[in-house]
Amino acid sequence: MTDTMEAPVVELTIPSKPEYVGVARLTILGVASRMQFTYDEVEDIRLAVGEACTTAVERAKRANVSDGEITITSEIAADKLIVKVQDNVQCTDADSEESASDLDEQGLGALLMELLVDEFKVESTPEGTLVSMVKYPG
Amino acid sequence: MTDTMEAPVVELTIPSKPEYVGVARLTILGVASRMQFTYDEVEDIRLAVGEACTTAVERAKRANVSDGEITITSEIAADKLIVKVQDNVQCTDADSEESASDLDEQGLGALLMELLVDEFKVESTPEGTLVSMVKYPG
Amino acid sequence: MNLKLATKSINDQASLIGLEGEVDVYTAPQLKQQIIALLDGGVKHVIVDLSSVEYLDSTALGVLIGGLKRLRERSGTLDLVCPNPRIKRIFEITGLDKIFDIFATDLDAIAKVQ
Amino acid sequence: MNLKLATKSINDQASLIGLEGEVDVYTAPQLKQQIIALLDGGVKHVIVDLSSVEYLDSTALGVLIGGLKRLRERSGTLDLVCPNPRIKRIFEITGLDKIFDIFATDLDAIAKVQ
Ligand SMILES: Nc1ncnc2c1ncn2[C@@H]1O[C@H](COP(=O)(O)OP(=O)(O)O)[C@@H](O)[C@H]1O
Ligand SMILES: Nc1ncnc2c1ncn2[C@@H]1O[C@H](COP(=O)(O)OP(=O)(O)O)[C@@H](O)[C@H]1O
Repeated sequence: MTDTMEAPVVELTIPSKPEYVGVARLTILGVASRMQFTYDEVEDIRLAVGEACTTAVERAKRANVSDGEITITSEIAADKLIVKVQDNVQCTDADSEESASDLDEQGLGALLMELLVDEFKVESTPEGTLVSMVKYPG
Repeated sequence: MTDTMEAPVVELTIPSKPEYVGVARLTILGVASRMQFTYDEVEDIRLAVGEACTTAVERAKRANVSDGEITITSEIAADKLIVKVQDNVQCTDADSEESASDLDEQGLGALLMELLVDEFKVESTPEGTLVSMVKYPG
Repeated sequence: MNLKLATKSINDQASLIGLEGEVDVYTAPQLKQQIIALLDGGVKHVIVDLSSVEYLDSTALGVLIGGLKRLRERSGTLDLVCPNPRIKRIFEITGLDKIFDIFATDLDAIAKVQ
Repeated sequence: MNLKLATKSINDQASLIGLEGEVDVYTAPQLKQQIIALLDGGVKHVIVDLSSVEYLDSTALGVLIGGLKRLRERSGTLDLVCPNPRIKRIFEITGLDKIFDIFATDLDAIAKVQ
């Protein structure tokens, strides 16, 4: 999929389980560190991607999906980093609505993503839920 | 691909370029750290996987492949870690034979992989070259 | 990639939980259990020392907010020690630095509950 | 995820290259260029200080072996400073500790070439 004309792509797939979110954070740390981001911006990206994976893990748990997977695709463009976090669980009302016990974490996770990256979007796809984030250096 | 019966799988795809080998090392560090390996064993795995990716990068360079990709698949079994490093460049004579300037690095990389993991195999596949490694804790 | 917890008693009403490592969706449940265990033991003042924390996410914030609520219900407190500006920033950008008392050292936090 | 190089002259025949970070397939070419630059400048004794290296792979070993060969051709030396047991182990398991002089401190290595 990588082409000399296209942006290089790094793709990671992890089980949708709490113990694998740290793997995704390390991978994105490696990707962002190689780019023109400041140390603080790299931290922002690491936290935002961690939050996106965490919401996917919570979504799989709520939907009782045991074979959940999360695919994190990083497009390393010359002037920006685009990260797409795709899972295989459909968005539920809980992702938008204020629902019972998960409220604090859900709300804070989305708030953090909003604050930490320059563009942030959540959408339903045929496969499940897709979180897209864009961060520009500087 | 993950199933409650099967071992959890983490899969990473990177461009076959020197600057991305560090991303693979961070990912495998995350995977191995979550398992029952000692600190030294985790280091061994990190180095062995780094070497496998490095030989893939050298292979793509020799073959003049500009859209090379490396896929690192980690199977986290209860009693062992299986790592498969697959690239899209066919094995050349240089992978086995003693060839000109790359000799030192090639020979040392293969030697290190042999020494650092419990099982190690290089084979040709329809897609390219596959390096398989198995490490047992303890 | 891991979280270590070390809890020490300050007096019969106050305890300090020292955290080291990463507090995330995988490890935050350990912190939650520890806070609940202290509450069950009659502690009213909990200090969570984040000095050696290198990563903290919204799950951790949720556990701390939940702990604060439970402690306030019994007129207690949950305070934080957080000298690391990178970690403190997470509380600042979410506005949570206004609902937690955040101290630079464990001694400052302990002085308040003694 | 990066390599920093700092080269200092010991005398007109000897220089020390201090490395910090990771020496791998991406960064080893920088080390190779630096060794060649010193050779071109007439240096006969090169010390490579690995004290602050946290990762080193076969590409780095290849560059060091290549540098050693080139220096030996002109009756020079390439010695290493390597106090870190984890890095030193890579030289030991490959048997390369027998072809390089490996010192625990930069002072020991410098004493040899002075
Ligand atoms: N800046 C903030 N971002 C997100 N949540 C916040 C923020 N400030 C306060 N909160 C909220 O603080 C609440 C806990 O504080 P509290 O006022 O004691 O409880 P409640 O609002 O449930 O009555 C949590 O529900 C949390 O959502
Ligand atoms: N344990 C080892 N593992 C791999 N290579 C080694 C080892 N020991 C020595 N070498 C070899 O050392 C050589 C450099 O040493 P030297 O004897 O000066 O050169 P050459 O063998 O080319 O004549 C390299 O070609 C390298 O392959």
